[in-house]
Amino acid sequence: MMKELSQRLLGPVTFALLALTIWLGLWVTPPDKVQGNLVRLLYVHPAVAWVALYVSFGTATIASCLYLWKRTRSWDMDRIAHCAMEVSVVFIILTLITGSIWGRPTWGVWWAWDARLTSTAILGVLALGYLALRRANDDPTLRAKRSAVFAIVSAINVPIIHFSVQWWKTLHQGATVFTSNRQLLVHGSMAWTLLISFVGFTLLFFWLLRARYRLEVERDAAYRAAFDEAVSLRQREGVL
Amino acid sequence: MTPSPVVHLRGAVALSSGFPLLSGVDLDLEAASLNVITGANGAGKTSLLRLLAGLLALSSGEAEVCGVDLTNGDLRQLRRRVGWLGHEGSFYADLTVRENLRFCALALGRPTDEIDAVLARVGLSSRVDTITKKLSAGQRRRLGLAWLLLRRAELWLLDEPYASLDDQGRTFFDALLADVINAGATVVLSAHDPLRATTLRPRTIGLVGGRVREVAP
Amino acid sequence: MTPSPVVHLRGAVALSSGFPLLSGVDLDLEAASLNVITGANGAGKTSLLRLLAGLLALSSGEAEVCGVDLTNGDLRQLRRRVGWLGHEGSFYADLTVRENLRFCALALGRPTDEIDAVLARVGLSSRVDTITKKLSAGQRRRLGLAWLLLRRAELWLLDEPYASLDDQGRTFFDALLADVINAGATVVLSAHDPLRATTLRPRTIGLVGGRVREVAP
Amino acid sequence: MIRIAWLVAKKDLRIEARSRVLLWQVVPFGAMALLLTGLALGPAHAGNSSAGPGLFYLVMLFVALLMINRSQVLESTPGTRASIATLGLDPAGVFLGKTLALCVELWVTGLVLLAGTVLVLHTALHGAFLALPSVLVTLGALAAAGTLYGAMTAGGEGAATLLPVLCLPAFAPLLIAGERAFSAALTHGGLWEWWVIVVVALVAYVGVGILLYGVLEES
Amino acid sequence: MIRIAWLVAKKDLRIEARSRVLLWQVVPFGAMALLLTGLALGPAHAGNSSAGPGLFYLVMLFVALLMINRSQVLESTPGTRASIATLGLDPAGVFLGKTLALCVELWVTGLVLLAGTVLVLHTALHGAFLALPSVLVTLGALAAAGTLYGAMTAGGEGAATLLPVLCLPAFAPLLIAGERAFSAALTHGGLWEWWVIVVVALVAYVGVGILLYGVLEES
Ligand code: HEM
Ligand SMILES: Nc1ncnc2c1ncn2[C@@H]1O[C@H](COP(=O)(O)OP(=O)(O)OP(=O)(O)O)[C@@H](O)[C@H]1O
Ligand SMILES: Nc1ncnc2c1ncn2[C@@H]1O[C@H](COP(=O)(O)OP(=O)(O)OP(=O)(O)O)[C@@H](O)[C@H]1O
Ligand SMILES: [Mg+2]
Ligand SMILES: [Mg+2]
Repeated sequence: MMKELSQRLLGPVTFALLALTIWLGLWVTPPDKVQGNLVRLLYVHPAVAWVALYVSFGTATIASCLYLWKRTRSWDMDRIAHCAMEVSVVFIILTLITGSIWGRPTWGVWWAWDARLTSTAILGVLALGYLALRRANDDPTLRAKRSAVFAIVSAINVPIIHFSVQWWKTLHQGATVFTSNRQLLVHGSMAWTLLISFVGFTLLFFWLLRARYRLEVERDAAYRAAFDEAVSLRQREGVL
Repeated sequence: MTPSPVVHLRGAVALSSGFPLLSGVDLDLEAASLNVITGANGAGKTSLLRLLAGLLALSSGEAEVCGVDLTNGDLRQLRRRVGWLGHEGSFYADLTVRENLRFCALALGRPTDEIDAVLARVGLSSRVDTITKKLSAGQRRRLGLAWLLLRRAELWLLDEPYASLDDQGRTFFDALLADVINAGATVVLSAHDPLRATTLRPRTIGLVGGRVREVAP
Repeated sequence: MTPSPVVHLRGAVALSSGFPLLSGVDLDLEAASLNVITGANGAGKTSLLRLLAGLLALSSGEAEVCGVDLTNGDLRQLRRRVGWLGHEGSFYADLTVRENLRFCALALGRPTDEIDAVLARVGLSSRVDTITKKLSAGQRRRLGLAWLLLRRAELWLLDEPYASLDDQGRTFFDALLADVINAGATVVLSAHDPLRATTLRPRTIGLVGGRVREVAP
Repeated sequence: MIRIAWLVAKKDLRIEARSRVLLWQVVPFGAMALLLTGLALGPAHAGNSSAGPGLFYLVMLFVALLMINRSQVLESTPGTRASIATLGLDPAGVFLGKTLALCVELWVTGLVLLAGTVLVLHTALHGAFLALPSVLVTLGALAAAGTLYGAMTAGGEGAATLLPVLCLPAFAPLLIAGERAFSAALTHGGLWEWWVIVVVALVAYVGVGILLYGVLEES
Repeated sequence: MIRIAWLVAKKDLRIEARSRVLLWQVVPFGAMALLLTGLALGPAHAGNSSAGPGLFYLVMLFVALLMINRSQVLESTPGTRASIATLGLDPAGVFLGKTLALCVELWVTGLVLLAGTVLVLHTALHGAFLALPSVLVTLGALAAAGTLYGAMTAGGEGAATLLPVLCLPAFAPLLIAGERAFSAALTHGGLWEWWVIVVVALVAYVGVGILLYGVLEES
């Protein structure tokens, strides 16, 4: 009952929250002293990056672990890992795009040799590599196992990205949102908008994941039908 | 209670990029028996052998080989008990004949001093230090036999073992088969010709379209 | 003057990294004849066929094949007149069966509309669009036959053509051989079994240690 | 000759299209290599836009090595070599065909990487546009040279590792000329000398290939 | 496990020693690549000794890719795969053995290239000497990671090109850390943070390999 309700509500709530973010971000919150109206990207970029790194890549990694662990092994886990990774690619690309858009006016360039930027791009290529690896193997079990290992090994990059700003001390913004002195940096309506954007984009991820997962389930059903047909065709081979 | 069969398949299906190599195989094989798989080209003989060796994944159905369940058993345990001789030359092409056998013997924890005797038995004494990739087709097949001799597997899976062996090689192989079965191993081989040795009483498994059509006797 | 032989070898020696694969072969083969090379494993059958196809370099001795001198003649001219069927699957493993044959037909300037008929003849109609590397061993051999059919070579060099063909395939192949020889081509093949078709009267060339030991009849 | 060239090129490109290796593997590899090369030099060097052309060609070089290797691997499975040899194809045609296919693949990758250079290494868009023709010609020369060297190493011991050793020194002049032509385009400097070099290299390699490819293939 | 590791390493190194690919092909390739990379950047950048560590690691990276590929090709001819699989070797042992063999090969190449860096790129000899331990550890981590990724792509479609795609991003952090450690050694700066990273990477990759290598091999 609860489950069904939340299923039903996921879409509307997601879009309501995103609409709220847009409204708050564009009309309600004030422009920044230093950055002016550019600060409004604060309600998009960090949230998108958060989803890309932690929510989606994290989901893919956890699902991969659960697949590899014998007691929780199931095709669902493999499927979730695959779908989450695909969505992750989308969010990583969005992070790069929104970051670049922000970078152009603030740093004067679209791209800089900054540790966080580079490591984010690397994560993107890893996610693409994951998809390429899946394509390269057609035995489902082997594919599931290999890509799960790859996802787990790739996840090492996530903390590297997070700490890169501290380790390398370069251009990109240091931790602002998730620090103890957060109150000093963002406050009032900005903090609320930020929070809503995080929740909104996180829900967006789950909404996309669910849509992608359903597609995969449909494909599986089609696959099963094709399987039966192929088997009966094969059985008739040479008998005619 | 009868002893459980070495191979037990029910409705076994195996796919390769969507095509069913095996389309529902039902098969039981007893221990210490000789089994010959026959069938037209493309019927699925090689695929069946690969499935039994744990080299091909099972897509649906049940399969148990040497007591190991193919769906969620320990395939490595199974593979250790299986001797495989494929179409293609096996082993490391850049090692010499002796080095290849040494590697296998050490990997299995067997003594290495049998190697020369085994090579003499399969008639490769004159090629001990030849690089494997330089061997002729039949010599490569003989190296495979030498390896099986060292191996002493429980279940022997041989894909067209007679192909490219010369007459003397075939006679030797027939003798080997008889020995092996007497020693209690199970042999499954694929072949296009009827077996030459009449003293062996093989069971013939006829495949058609990825399924067992008939079993005789 | 008698017509010059298709193959004429005198003291032909061929080396592979210092080892003489062939150690002085003397051989003459006439046009429109069927010749079967026999010999123990490693005797040099495959090497002799490769020499005749211009795929193995002659180290010493004389050799003339289809009127082309192997030491300083135009090997490409020779290769164009030769149909080769090797142990291993040939062709591009990533193309489909039909694409492979199309490639060959176009390369030789032959019409491509025969392809389907040829594939039906060798029994590959149901695998026209399968990627070649997925074919079974026997099907790959059949594809080789299909290619030879398109090829219409003067000199056919076949390395163990019967291996891994099923019964029906062998019968078809025997019929094909008879056709080809009647059409005036010369066939040289290696085999470990005596030929099945008794109507063909092959010449048997026995190799031992890289040399011709006996020719019969 | 042209007919055979066309046939061979179509065959190679079809195999490439089927395996999607270019799309999923070579292009990401190139992009990654570009990033990494930038990184290896540290921000100070890489951010500097003058390094763009050099890095671009460096990466193209490695991509080319991968693709030349692939193009030869297609031909060199034991069975394939023998049966294709007995087709007696016109070697000049085979050379042209393989060059053509390789060239198309290099062009596709080159265009993507050029875009990458503009985005990531701050190379001026306008300059990259001006440099495009020289890039295409250089990559063509690379393809011709690569096919030639590929045939030289085919079938030998450890072909995959021998190839780079032979290719790298041969590619060095091309690389330098291409890089200079690219740099000149960026600074609107005198282009033509470097143009002459790459065009001459292209013509020379294609000429040599047409004449001598047959020699390399025959045993 | 150790026994199998030793057996596998010896086998790989014996094949390597027999084919002499390392001596005649990989090392010359590395030297050549070092020169070319220097060239591609133009004298201004390359002569500058600060580029030395970056270039060294960049070239080692490509060398490593070549060698990882070779190390997997040895195992992946169709017949070999099947017969070796039926030996049921302990996967952790196989992983360790292949890593060890690869590591030895990389070390040999690395030492030669380090000398090359000193000679050609004017990197200070003393600094290079100080950096040696960090180089050895980094190359060890590279070997472990490479073996892992090699097994991941083995036998799949277009393994030879998939490998670099998977490896490059994974190697990037290693590359950076190694480069920084090297640079720090040259400037006598604080080394230890980079040391920590490469040592952690080595331990992590070896650990993951021992645990999960078997998963990659089984179907
Ligand atoms: C292509 C360029 C960019 C990329 C790839 C990028 C990437 C990222 C990533 C991956 C994160 C999440 C880090 C984490 O939570 O651990 C992040 C966060 C953030 N980014 Fe960017 N970024 C880019 C440009 C920019 C620019 C130009 C700015 C503003 C000047 C900016 C401001 C921020 C802020 C404020 C955060 C939140 C930081 C935190 O709370 O930890 N980013 N970015
Ligand atoms: N992707 C595919 N599409 C169509 N058919 C396929 C595909 N993959 C495999 N096959 C078919 O599956 C069968 C594999 O059979 P297998 O190799 O087991 O035959 P076999 O009985 O060993 O034959 P042979 O006697 O020729 O060795 C072949 O008929 C092959 O054509
Ligand atoms: N470098 C080498 N050192 C020693 N022997 C070699 C070397 N290279 C090839 N040989 C031998 O040369 C012979 C090649 O023979 P070939 O392949 O022609 O035999 P074949 O008659 O076709 O045998 P089969 O019946 O097994 O196919 C083999 O005996 C092989 O061992
Ligand atoms: Mg078979
Ligand atoms: Mg032979």
